[in-house]
Amino acid sequence: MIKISKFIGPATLLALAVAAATPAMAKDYTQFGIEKDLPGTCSYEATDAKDYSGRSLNVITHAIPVIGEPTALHAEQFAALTGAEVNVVHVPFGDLFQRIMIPFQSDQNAYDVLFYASLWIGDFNRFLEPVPQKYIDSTGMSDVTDSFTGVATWNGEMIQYPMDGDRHYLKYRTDIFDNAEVQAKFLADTGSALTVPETWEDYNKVAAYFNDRDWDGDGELNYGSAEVAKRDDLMFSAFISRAAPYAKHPDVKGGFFFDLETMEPLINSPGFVRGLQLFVDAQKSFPPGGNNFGLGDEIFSFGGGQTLMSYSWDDAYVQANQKDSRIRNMVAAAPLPGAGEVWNRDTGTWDTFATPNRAPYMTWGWSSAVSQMSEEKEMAFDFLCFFANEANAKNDLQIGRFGVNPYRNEHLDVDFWKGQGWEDKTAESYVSTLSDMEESQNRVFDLRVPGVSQFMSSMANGVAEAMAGQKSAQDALDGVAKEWAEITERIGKDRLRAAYANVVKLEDNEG
Amino acid sequence: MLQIDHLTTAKAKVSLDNVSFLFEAGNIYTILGRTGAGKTELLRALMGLNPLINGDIKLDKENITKRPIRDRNMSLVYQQFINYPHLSVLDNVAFPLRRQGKKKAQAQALASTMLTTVGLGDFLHRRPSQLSGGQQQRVALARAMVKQSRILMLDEPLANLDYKLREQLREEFPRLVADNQESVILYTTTEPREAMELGNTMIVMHDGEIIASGPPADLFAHPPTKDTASVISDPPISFISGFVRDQVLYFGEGQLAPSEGLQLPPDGPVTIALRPDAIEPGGAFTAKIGLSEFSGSQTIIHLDFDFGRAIMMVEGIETFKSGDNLSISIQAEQMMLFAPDGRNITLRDN
Amino acid sequence: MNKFYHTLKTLFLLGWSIFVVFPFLWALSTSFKDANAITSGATYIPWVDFEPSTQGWTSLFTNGSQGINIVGPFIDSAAVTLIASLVSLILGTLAAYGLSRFEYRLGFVKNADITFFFISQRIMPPIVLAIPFFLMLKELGALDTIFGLVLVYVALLLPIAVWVMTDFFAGIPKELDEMAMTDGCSPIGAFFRVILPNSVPGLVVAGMFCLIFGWNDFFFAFTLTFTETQLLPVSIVSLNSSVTPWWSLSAFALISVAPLALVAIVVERYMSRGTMSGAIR
Amino acid sequence: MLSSKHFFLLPALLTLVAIILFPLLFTVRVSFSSWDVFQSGLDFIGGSNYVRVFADDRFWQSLQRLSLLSIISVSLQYTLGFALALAVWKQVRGGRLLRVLFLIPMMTTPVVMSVIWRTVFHESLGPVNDILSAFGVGPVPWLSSATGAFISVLIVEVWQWTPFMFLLLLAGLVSLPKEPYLAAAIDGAGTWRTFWQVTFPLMAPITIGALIIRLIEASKIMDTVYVLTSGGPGTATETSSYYIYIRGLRDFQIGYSAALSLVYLVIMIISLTIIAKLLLRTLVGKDE
Amino acid sequence: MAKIVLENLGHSYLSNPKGEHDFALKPVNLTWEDGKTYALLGPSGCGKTTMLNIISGLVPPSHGRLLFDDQDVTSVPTSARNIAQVFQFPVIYSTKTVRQNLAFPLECRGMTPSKIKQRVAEVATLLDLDYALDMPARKLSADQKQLISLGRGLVREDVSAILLDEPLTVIDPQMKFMLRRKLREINRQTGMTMILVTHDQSEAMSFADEIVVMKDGLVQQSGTPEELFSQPQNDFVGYFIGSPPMNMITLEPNLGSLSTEAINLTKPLPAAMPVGNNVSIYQMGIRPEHIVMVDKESDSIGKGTIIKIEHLGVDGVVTLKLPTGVIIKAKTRKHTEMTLGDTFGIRVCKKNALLYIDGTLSSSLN
Repeated sequence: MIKISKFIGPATLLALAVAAATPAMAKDYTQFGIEKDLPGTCSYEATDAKDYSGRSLNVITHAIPVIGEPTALHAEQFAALTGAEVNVVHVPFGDLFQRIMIPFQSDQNAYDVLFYASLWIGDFNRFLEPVPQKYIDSTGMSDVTDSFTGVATWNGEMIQYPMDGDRHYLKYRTDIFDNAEVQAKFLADTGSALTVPETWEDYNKVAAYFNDRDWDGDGELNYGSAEVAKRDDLMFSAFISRAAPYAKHPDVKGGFFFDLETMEPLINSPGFVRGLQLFVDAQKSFPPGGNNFGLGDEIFSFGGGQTLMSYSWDDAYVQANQKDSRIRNMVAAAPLPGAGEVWNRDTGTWDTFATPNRAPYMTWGWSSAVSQMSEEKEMAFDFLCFFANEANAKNDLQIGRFGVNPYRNEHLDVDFWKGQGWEDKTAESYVSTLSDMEESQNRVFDLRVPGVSQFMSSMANGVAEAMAGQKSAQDALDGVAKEWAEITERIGKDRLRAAYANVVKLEDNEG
Repeated sequence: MLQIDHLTTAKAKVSLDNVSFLFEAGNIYTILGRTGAGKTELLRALMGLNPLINGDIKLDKENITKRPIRDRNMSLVYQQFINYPHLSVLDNVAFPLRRQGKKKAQAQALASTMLTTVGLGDFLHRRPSQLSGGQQQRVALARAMVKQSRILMLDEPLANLDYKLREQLREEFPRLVADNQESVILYTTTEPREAMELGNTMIVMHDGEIIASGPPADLFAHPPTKDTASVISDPPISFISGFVRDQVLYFGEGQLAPSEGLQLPPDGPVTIALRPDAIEPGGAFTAKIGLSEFSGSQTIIHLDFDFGRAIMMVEGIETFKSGDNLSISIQAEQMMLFAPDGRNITLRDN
Repeated sequence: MNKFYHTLKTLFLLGWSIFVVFPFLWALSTSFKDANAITSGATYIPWVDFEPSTQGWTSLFTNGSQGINIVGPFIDSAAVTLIASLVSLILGTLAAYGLSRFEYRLGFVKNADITFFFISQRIMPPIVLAIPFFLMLKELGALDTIFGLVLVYVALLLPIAVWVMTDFFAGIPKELDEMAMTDGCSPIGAFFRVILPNSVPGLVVAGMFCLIFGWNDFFFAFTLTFTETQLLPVSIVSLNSSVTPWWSLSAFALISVAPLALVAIVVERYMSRGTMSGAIR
Repeated sequence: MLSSKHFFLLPALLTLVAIILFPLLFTVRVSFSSWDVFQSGLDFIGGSNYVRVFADDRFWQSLQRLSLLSIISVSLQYTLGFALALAVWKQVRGGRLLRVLFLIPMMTTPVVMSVIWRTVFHESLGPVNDILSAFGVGPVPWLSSATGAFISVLIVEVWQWTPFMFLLLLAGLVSLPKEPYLAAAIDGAGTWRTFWQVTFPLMAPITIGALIIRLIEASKIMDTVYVLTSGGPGTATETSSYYIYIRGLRDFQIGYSAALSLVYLVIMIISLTIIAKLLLRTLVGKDE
Repeated sequence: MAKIVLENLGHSYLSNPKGEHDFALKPVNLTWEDGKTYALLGPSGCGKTTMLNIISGLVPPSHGRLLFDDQDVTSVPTSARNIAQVFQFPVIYSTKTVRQNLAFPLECRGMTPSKIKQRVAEVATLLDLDYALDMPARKLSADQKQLISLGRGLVREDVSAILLDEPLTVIDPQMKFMLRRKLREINRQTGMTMILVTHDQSEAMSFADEIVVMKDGLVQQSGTPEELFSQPQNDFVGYFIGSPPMNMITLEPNLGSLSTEAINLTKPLPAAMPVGNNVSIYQMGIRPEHIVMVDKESDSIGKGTIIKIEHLGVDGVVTLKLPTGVIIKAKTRKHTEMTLGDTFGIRVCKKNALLYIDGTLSSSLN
């Protein structure tokens, strides 16, 4: 019911009226909250020139604020610039899939524009409109990094409109790790030096050491690790991050979750089991209630200064570095911990690595698309193009709660982040961590196949059972593998293989 | 004239079983019977409230068995004081007139007159809940009578009232229904005194059947069956088992030869019915006094004989001591005999 | 009443009152917090424990990007709830009256079975119905409309109205309607002229239950709408993002509870008069 | 009479049938199809969804959990609601205010209040553990341990729905006759005996109605679990409807979830009927 | 068992009663002896229920004291008063059997099981309920349920009095008769004081050794049934006791005596005439039962024509119209032999014609 064009506050309305009435002076768009309009295919100026009055656009997006808030903001701007009516509905993550899927499956043209998690491409691809060439050629699109162009592509065709970049990486507190006193004490207590964890074993050890102590001296207890562990939240992503280095052997090709040839699930292979075991062990370093943390809790916990380390999306990092944050510039980024031993399924052995094996998880992020059923496809793509224009993207990156993260090459610029008030280490470690992931040859991608929710929900359930102590790690994952086989059976191996090949191509760096 | 033929209702705890009767206009019929005898069911069946599985109802020769309730031209007063809680007393009584299509003013004028007749002229604008029980029942009565319907039925209308109020309304009753000369009035009650006092014709019901009917005095004097006799008197008639052999009536150790007042049936078992006035103090029989109690000017004495219990009623207030023995006589003229099948087999000379 | 018992009772009432009020007080306090006030552990009293902020409240009346505007959803919610409650109440009252006064028979199906059929609708978990309802409303072109939601809510609320009113009518002596019929009303007339005017307590209770269950439904409001029609519970979950704005949620919760708190006052009034006896059984 | 009796029943009956019949029949049809996220439409796969239901341990466990949860929560609601109703039945100072107050939770939207409760139970940032720690207790793993999560869900359910019981029972209490109480006092019965011998039997019909209605509603518990624990930790608070929800709308296995729903529906109707009969027999002593 | 004394006992539901009419029960002194039967009789709203509630302890009286065996129990709670009560509508413990119902008061008092068993057996025999002991109490008929209520009082050996609050209302007339007798027998056998509240004068007369007639919160007269019948203290008692009510014939002061043209019967004029304008009303009260109808030719104090005959069974009520238009009622057993329009002579024994001045029995002049 958020009808932007109808419920606009009087003041804004006046400002917009002035803006619309005086196109000659319209080079200044600062009343929209941006620093300045940046040139580009879908710049404010370019969009301003379009007239969609009397037409309307239905948009479904995530709940406020993550993605939901920028959607609403840009919808409001787009409406003001073009005269269109833009209706935005905000849906919590857990229900976003079905809210999009039900109309799709019942041929109901409910939404023109969709914002959703990129991994659902396997299910949605049949219902999405390919991005027209003129938008692929747009200034914004050409600068999108290869990873995220890849994520948006299905069978060689771009059907998602990239507007966010996501990956998991490690976040830690520099005021502890770089503190000489703490380092000395750690050495004395454990016999090893305090370094940023290189492996998940290290991570657990450091987390355990710093758990349940008031190491920042604010009178409240602090904890070791904040992780997303709530079953139906995004816990499956956390698990993949943890398991990837043990299960993704740089020399083994042909599938991470499945063996692409046989389509046998690999989810209960020793690599995954090791990852799960470490996840289970890590629970003792969680804050109280930590094993029921959703992403929001994790952000509050690490971003609020409660915990020493965390890994997942950028949100907590940005939150920690907000202007009013108590721990601003006391955090740094690093690649996800790796593994000293990696399971090699070709040989059936554990291979030892001198330099820990890293397997960066290019986890799903937000993406957008236009429905095939839409009767306003042109306006829909214009809106997405406007949403992701240079000025908006830069603006959105700066606001932590928006959940928009670097996905263009120009975003990976230390100076830009320093310009936001980030200090050297905070900005540099961030940019280098992100850039390095782009370079990696051992990346892991989401299982972007039809029925991905079923696979992930089954996996999350198994992981949750192990975490809750209901089953051992091996038993839990055996159960998951069995269910995966059943799901595979229902979907059909060939159909699944065809979809999974898209993912394997990216992982094996053939894309 | 209301004629009912073979009325039968579906089997239930209490149901009508093949009831036929002819009711004449201008008469008051009191229907006497115990709780569960079928009195209420009969009224409800006439009204159309209880479905019939057999039988016909004819009003002035016209068969109205299937006619909707609202067109039956009957009214019914319930035992519970039921009025429309949401309407004033005046509107309560005007309600049926309004349904007949009368204008509001006219209906209210008629209602107001009727309410004055029943003595509620000062309470027109109260709600029924603000009245006493007796007054509420007067409202119900007024509402039933104001329609001047062909059949006016009253289902134990006084049962829930105070004793003296009951007495007073009974006294007033003939005057209250004086306007309904053309109607058949049916009045049910469990009290024999009330039934005898109010009705021209008394009908006795038992187990869903009409077992006797006639002028109250005749029925009282000659109840045709034992079931009738058992409900028709207050204080109740006492029953004693006995038998006749060789023209002598034996009961316990007592025996009685036929006399002027009473002839005896052929040999066989009989039930002897003793009215409260059939026993008098002084005489050949000996009884133990179980209890004596006053009732107004009379004294009711519960007697224990060797052959059973009986009740004697003597005029005046006299004190008898419980446990004492008393010699009494039994008046053959007041005695009745019933056959084992319940038939009245009393034979008298006159 | 001995002293021990009295003390026990007072403590129990006190304890329960605190339990009842606690989440509201917490929400009230939280609605004036900001991120810093929340992440630093539990705080309670503004100015003492934390610096109050009004962003939770202002966001409810601001548009678009800065928050969610609850005025529209509030009106939609009220419209759907009121219309559906009214329709359910009318249909339910008629049916309940019929079930309490007449005998129905359809093969082996009797009154009790029909009543059970009505009430059994509540046993159905909403998930069962989500997709079929979606398809049905799609065929009717009623998706994302107030009409469509009213239709679904009627199915949801009708059993409640039937349940309450059947019990209520069972408490009204059937002699009352019989009397009306002998006084010249048709069965339908008897219902409207006599029974209905005397059913206000039952209607109030049934109406109240309909309002509560209608107002508070989340699932169908969520599944069967897109953008045009949006109900209050749905707009609150649109705040349930991965970063939850506790302050807006709290303010929102307090606002959405307010209208039904008024209902509580009405209900209490009827209850203490004892007029509800028979209305609930 | 024939037509008017239908005038009353038919509008509601037909409306309900019209609204509910299609969804119901459709669900039956769908349950024989393999409608899934990757395959929309009604093919026919026989009873294989049902075969799967009977082998689905997670479903049967969720049903057990649901029984446990709804029986415990409804019993608690009944006991507490009755106690509260008894406590404010007779004159109490501020009685009216208390009555209004006690009613309010049932007026609130479960999904909204669950969000608030989630913040209340937040183990490090919420007030409950903070207050408990002042007494040296805790931190209690409200949402992160199986028992804790179960208890949290119980607490929220009790908070939300005890008022419903309170309302029904208090309305019943105020309409009770006085004489039996006087008789009990004369017989020398104390508070406890009076309750069990007088109040409780007199309230039996209301008790049955209230318990059944609450059991029906409680068995659908969904919003609370959804917001509070998402069925976790592990599957500790996963109830049947939540499980069906996951299968149906998260996994989008429409065909399978339809089969689950119908099996669930049949089980619920049968067990509620049995419970109702049992209650009727034990509380009212009706033989049928 | 106890003597019950009402000492200046009165009650007003108002906190600060201003006058007489504010009292639901006007202060009264009464003494009830142990072991007798009493009835509180009056129309609804007369205060009889208030009095009963005061005795049972449900209502604390605003004035006066209540003594059980000279002990002040005014503020003793119901449970400690050792009374038993039977209510208008049967009160039973519906979940219990008859046996458990009867045992309940003893269980509450912590009596030993063997003693309970013995008492229950005794009482069941007394009430003829042996056969029903193991039946669920709720399945019994209304009159049996009333017996159970009574039995719960009887099992206790410490009962001071059994209060009966219109216990026969819901009972069929025929059963009423039996139950009433049962109550009397129990009173005789156990010697328990019983107090019956009723609006039915015949019930009160037949049940009670002594009746308290009440109206508007005021005790009108208290005495034996015989006294109430033959010497009603005022016109209300004359009206309320007896059916049909007492005939009241207005008398005029005439030549030093009070007389009427209707019948030939006079009463002496009271010595002290009322002062001022207050003209007193003089009436002669004659019970219908005391009017003897004789042949119109015989010696009589007046003649009347029959205008109505009510047939009540054994006896009947005959309404006579005297030549002056005064209407009187007579009760007779010969009604069946009479017809409307017949003229009869009337005789009344002088002692049965009572003088009432302003509605109050003038005891000195009768």
